[in-house]
Amino acid sequence: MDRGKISKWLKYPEKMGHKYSLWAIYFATGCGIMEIPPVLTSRWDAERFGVLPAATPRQANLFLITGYVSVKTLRPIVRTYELMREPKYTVGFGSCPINGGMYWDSYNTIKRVDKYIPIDGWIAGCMPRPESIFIAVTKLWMMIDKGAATGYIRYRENYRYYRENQERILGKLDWPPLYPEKMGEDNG
Amino acid sequence: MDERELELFFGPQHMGMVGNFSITLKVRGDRVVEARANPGYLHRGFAKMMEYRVWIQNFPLVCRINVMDPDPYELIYAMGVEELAGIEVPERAKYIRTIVMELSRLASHLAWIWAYGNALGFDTIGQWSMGDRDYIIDLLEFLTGGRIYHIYIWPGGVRRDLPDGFEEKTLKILDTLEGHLPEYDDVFFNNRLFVTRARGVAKITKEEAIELGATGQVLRATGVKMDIRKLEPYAAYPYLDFEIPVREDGDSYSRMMLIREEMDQSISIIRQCFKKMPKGPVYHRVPNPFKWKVPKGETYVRMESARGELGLYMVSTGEDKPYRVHFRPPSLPHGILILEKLLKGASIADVGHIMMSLYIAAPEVDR
Amino acid sequence: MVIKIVEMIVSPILAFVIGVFFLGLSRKIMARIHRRYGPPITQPIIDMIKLFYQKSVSHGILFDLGVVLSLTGSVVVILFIPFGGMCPLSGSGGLLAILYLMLLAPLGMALSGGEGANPNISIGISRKFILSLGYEVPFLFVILAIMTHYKTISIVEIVRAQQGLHWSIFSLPLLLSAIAYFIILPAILGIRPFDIVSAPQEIASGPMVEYGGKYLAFASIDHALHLFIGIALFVDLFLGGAREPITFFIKMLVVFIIGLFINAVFPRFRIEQAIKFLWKWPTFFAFLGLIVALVVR
Amino acid sequence: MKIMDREENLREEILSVFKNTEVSSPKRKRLTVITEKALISEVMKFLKDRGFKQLCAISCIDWIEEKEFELIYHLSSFESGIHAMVKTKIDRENPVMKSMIPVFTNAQTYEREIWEMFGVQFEGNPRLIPLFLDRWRDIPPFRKDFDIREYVKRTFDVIPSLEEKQNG
Amino acid sequence: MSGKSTIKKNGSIFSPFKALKFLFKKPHTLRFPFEQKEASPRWRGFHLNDWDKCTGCGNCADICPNKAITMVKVPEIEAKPGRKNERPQIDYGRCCYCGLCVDICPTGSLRLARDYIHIDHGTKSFTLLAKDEKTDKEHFVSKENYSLFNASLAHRMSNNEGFVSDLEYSLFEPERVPMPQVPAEERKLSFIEQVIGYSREEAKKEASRCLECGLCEEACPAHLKISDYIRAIYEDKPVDALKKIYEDNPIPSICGRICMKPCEDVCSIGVRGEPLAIRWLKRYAADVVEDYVSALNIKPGKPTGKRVAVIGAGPAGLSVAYFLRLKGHDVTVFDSLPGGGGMMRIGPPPYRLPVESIDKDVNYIASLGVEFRFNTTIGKDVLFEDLLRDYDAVFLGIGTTVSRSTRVKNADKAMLALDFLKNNKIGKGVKIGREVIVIGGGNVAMDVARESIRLQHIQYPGEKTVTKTVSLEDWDEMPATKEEIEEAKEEGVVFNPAWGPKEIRIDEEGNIKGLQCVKVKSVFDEQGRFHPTFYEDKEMFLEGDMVIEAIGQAPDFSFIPDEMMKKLEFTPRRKVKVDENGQTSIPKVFAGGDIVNLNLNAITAIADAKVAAEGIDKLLSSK
Repeated sequence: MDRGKISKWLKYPEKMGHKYSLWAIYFATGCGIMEIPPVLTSRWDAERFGVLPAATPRQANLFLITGYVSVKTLRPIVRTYELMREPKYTVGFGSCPINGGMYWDSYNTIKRVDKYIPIDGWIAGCMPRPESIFIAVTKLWMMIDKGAATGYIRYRENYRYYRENQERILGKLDWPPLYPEKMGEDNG
Repeated sequence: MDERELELFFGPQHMGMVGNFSITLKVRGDRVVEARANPGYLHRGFAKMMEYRVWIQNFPLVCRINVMDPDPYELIYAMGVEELAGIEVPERAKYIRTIVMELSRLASHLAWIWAYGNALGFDTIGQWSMGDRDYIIDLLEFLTGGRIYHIYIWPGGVRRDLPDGFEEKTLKILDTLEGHLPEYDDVFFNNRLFVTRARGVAKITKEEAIELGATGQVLRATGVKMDIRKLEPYAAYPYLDFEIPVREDGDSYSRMMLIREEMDQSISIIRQCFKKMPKGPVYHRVPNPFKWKVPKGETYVRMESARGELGLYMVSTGEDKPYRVHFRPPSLPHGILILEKLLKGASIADVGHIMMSLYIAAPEVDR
Repeated sequence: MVIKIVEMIVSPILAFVIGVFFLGLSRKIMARIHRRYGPPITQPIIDMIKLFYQKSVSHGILFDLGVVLSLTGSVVVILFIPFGGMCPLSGSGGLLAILYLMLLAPLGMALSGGEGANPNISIGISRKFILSLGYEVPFLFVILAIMTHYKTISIVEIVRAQQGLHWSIFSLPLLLSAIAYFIILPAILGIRPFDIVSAPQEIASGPMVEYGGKYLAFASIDHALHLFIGIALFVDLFLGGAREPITFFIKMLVVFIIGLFINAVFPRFRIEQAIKFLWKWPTFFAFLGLIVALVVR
Repeated sequence: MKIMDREENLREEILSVFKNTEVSSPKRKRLTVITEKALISEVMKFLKDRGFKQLCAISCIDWIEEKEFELIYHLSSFESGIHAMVKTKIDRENPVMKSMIPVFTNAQTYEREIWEMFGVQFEGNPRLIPLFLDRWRDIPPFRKDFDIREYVKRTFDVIPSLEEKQNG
Repeated sequence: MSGKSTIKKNGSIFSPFKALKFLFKKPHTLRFPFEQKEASPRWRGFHLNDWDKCTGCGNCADICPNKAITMVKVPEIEAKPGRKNERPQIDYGRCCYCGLCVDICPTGSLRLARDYIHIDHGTKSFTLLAKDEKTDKEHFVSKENYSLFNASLAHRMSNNEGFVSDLEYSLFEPERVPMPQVPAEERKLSFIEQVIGYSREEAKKEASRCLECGLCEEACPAHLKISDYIRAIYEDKPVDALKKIYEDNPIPSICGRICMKPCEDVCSIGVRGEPLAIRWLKRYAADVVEDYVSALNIKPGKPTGKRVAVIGAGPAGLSVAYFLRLKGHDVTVFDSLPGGGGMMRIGPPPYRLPVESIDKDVNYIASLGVEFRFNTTIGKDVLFEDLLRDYDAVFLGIGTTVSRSTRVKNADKAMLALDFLKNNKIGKGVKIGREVIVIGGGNVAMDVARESIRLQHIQYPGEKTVTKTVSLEDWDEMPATKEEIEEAKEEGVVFNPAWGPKEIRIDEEGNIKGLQCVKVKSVFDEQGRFHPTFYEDKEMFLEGDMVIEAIGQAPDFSFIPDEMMKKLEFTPRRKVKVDENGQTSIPKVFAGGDIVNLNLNAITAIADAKVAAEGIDKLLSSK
């Protein structure tokens, strides 16, 4: 942990700020959420790492896709993700977002979440233990440090692809594209 | 005051919401005019998925229905299969099942105190109860090898015998917990602000509760002494001595107090189980999973989960897979009609804790 | 004159530092009560740095203006508050100016909130006004009592009058006022049990729903300044202020920690309960204080 | 033993009132009533008067080979502790059933679920709107002729991942 | 209300302040990662798989509710019967860590570890072949070198087992349904069939143990569809089971009794438990169906007009006849014995294989239109040359019909095993001695010894009689099956392993006095060839009045004319050489069974016969 290094703060305040102040959006997309309260509360105390639950997507910069994503949940997830301010990071929790997990043959769950929104990191487990979540946070720090947590850039660059996939599952989305310029690029 | 009517989405992305659930509120000023529960964010179609899996493959699946209180689902599925297939469960396994049930109930109640405190904007109690819940999760992990999904109670008994030192460890943790509960009382349950916030809020009468399908704390808070553990005892409950706490008011406060009082009972039940538990086998082997065909028949089994009556209606046509499985989760009636009824006319500030007081687990509503 | 200008620059910065320190400390102390360790004490600054570097989206000129307005209001109020012998605008205005300027903050909030199209915002703002209705009355009584007691509207005068150990709380009428003020302090600061305005679990942090990035950073700065104002005012009015900053700071710390304890052990009021409560106990104490002050005079 | 009597009594009572009805008690505290579609709300009212105050659930089974849906109304009595199942079968091609809301208010939710999952129409239910699913376009998913695995293949698996898309 | 809860009715303003005492207490937070909590001993984390133990049976892939496990071919593992070269690959984007795969794993090779941390920015690394520290030294590091921050599927702690298999709680049943048998005390008094056979319930129960992994099918020389017929037996459809068996094996009644069951040796349940009783289940299917003709409803193929002669009505001959008949050819089977079965008819004693069972199979094949000419010796009654001329193809399934002799001094006084067995089973019977010495340690020797015991009991009831065996091999090398040895012991056969016969001593009248033996040093030389060496100084004398030699058999090719015999090629191990169609070096002549393969058992003969039948059919249809 280089949180205490003043020199680094002066050199890269942006990176350091994003690293040590991860505000997670409070959105229980699936059963993985059950490990979040213990992580945030007294036994594990994620606040030591600057991880906090944020009340609204505008204030958050970390999105935990906690477990399976049903079709109905995908809509608010996309909406919430688009509302978040850049830079924003997403972490997929457990098996289900990776490849369907337990619900690989369910008609109402999304099998691979990274087809619809970009994911910066995946945590194995069903569900991941608090330890895994902490290690994931440190890995995310490393990624931010190296500039590798670029999911939001990927989203911007391939917005058309993501938007098409979202509409394929959800039907026409009832909000305007986040990056309209990316949508028009190929059309014109 | 502002008298415009606004439409407000309470959830699914909302700090006051525990679980992926949504309520559409029509509000005028600070009052809810109309509430529409909007579940389905966690719908996975368990009943359908189970029709595609052989009997034993369903056993890791069912517990996923309710993440907060998974063990009752394992037990009820095991009970259903055992009844259809005519399997006798060893005595010791029954006691172990009871212990797991009560530990799960404790964990669920503690988590719910967190949720309720959170809804009131009171995080101190939540921090404590969630922290204490972790010790119970540790116990369950020690016993079953899983933190949240234990996959432990399976048709024919339980999956492994108690590990060495489990009893001492459990009793120690129960002692600690029992030491902490009076502190909970001091800080939360006796907190004047909690009492004023919760008392008299979201009242439901006995008749309404029965009519709308309420079970569990919601029903018991209206004065009906209804608990499947007494009504139709299963596992080791017939051999145990415990009480069913009942309150008369039917409000948010009573429901929360019942949760608190049930925790005392759970602790005492676990202690009794350890005292009375016989030695012997814990698993009656079922046929090999690829060949297991459960005889033709249907069954309705029910039990008392942390939230109320959990029912399972299961039909087998003599194949290696169930033909139809239908869970009757306690949260479904609570989460839609009762919630909508109680929210009507409530203050926005109370929406969260009314929902929490109804003990609604969103994944259970959706299945 | 130079000193005044330096003070005018230094005191908001100092207020900010102390406010942020209190925010960090509060998280640390709360964590202890929660039986955990909590974040490092610098965490609020880290959060603010992050927020400044986040991409922020404006919802229109009023949105921006509102944020600036409430922040300016807070900064100006700070200039009126004596801080351990340092008071940039001591001569002019005093209490009345503070009273007036403190209304700016909710106004700014309302201004920027009206721009965001979220129902939570309007609910939050209406709550804010209702709540301020609740605490303005006792606050007014408190201020009046003090003014009556010391026969001045200058805070500097009031502080001077309390020198030695002639603290206001040691005289009966002002003790009542102090209690009243202490009770409404959380309401003024918008912290529990009166955090009805933001109430993340009810209306998703209310007026701040649409705030992100810089706006949220400004809002947190504003919050830190408010924290400073509220407590500094209490110290100045009732605890005799201080000549040098250190004593003043220690007094503030004591007030803050006691206030924090209340914050830690109570859930949130419902809005009408809050109003009821505010109009009952603090108003009663404040009114009684005023009467006594009038009578004693 | 007293409760066993009650089950027997109920059985005889029901049989004496309703025709075309079978009543059995497969085990203790269980009562199965099989009746015809038209009689069902009468039977439910009758049972409600006899202590079965709560409608626990409504199950539906798709007997695809018999071309029938079977509806099972689960009633529960808190006094005697008996759980009663009232069953009836309806046509699968044109599944229409009278709503049970006049007898039990909370039938609304259960009927909504069955309407959504099986496509059974309940006449008189004012709120037949989607409960769990989001803009479902296929046949009701719990019907036996709906193959989830095939559906998953053709809906979710065909979407290319970003890498696949970029590599063509 | 409970006495324990300290609830006050209206609450209090001041009691909440008791929370402040925690301000000065040590928090109970676990300061991860600086303080760590170990996962519980039963933790279900990532998979471990012992590649040496794993048989690649694929049960884990079948049981996985999420299809997270796929069996992947691993080229570096050599595939052999009972060990596929496939190993489970686990997709952690699917796995739910339920551990069903562990509970079903018959070998116990698959376990779950206590490590569980894997975090990556891509999804590819979430799929991997399960290994353990034995096979994967690179990725499993010792506790000292393990770092939590590097923890992933590629950096795991060794010796970190969590949830492991426990036979007591396994999903399969490790114990076999005991086969009802006549107890040794009773059975040794007569020739009644020792094994009683499963009842319907027992058969179903035993069949229910089968995991359908298919290892047995690969190990079976004839590749019977074992999983299928066991499933049919489980589903209580013995006729379907029999039909499945008849696809590959036309003599279920015989095989169901005396098969050497290579399948059971590789049965995955047999790794830790008792293998599935595949043979007994086949026997159950064969026995429970009374009338094959109406039940099986197999029709011979469209007549082709081609004629095939089969010499020898043993398993190979019968099978060839059956398969060719199904293809529509006319088949004539010649045998010198009065009935079908060949070596089966004379070899296995009646307590193992009653003649009626043989006839059941033979009669069924006959009912399909196969012509049997029993009591017909080729070379004597019918000339081999004539067969070659009259028929379109000839199949040699003559088996090994001549017993070998030890050729020690006075060996001519001893009796040969086959003669003994044949006379006893279908001939006029044998006068047994009171003290019998059987030379040999194979299954034939066991048969002889156990028959001898029975004969002694019948012929000398109540008297003291002894049967002993002498074998070159020691206990662990003895070629007879363990089962046979055990049963022989139960019945009272005395064993003298690791002794070689030196001389049969006779008295003046020419009666046998006993056997002089010499201690064996080793049986095989370094290359593994049979080359016994002895301690010349260690000798022993076994008393006895009868010696039976059961040390092996050889085929009898005397019916083949010399010039043709010269053309017949042999392998280095003195077996008839056949090509991939089963054809010998003589055109039109095919061969199979014991004269071709080294296994000397019925099921291999059937496998040969299947090949030869295909070959003959190819030859005939090409003409």
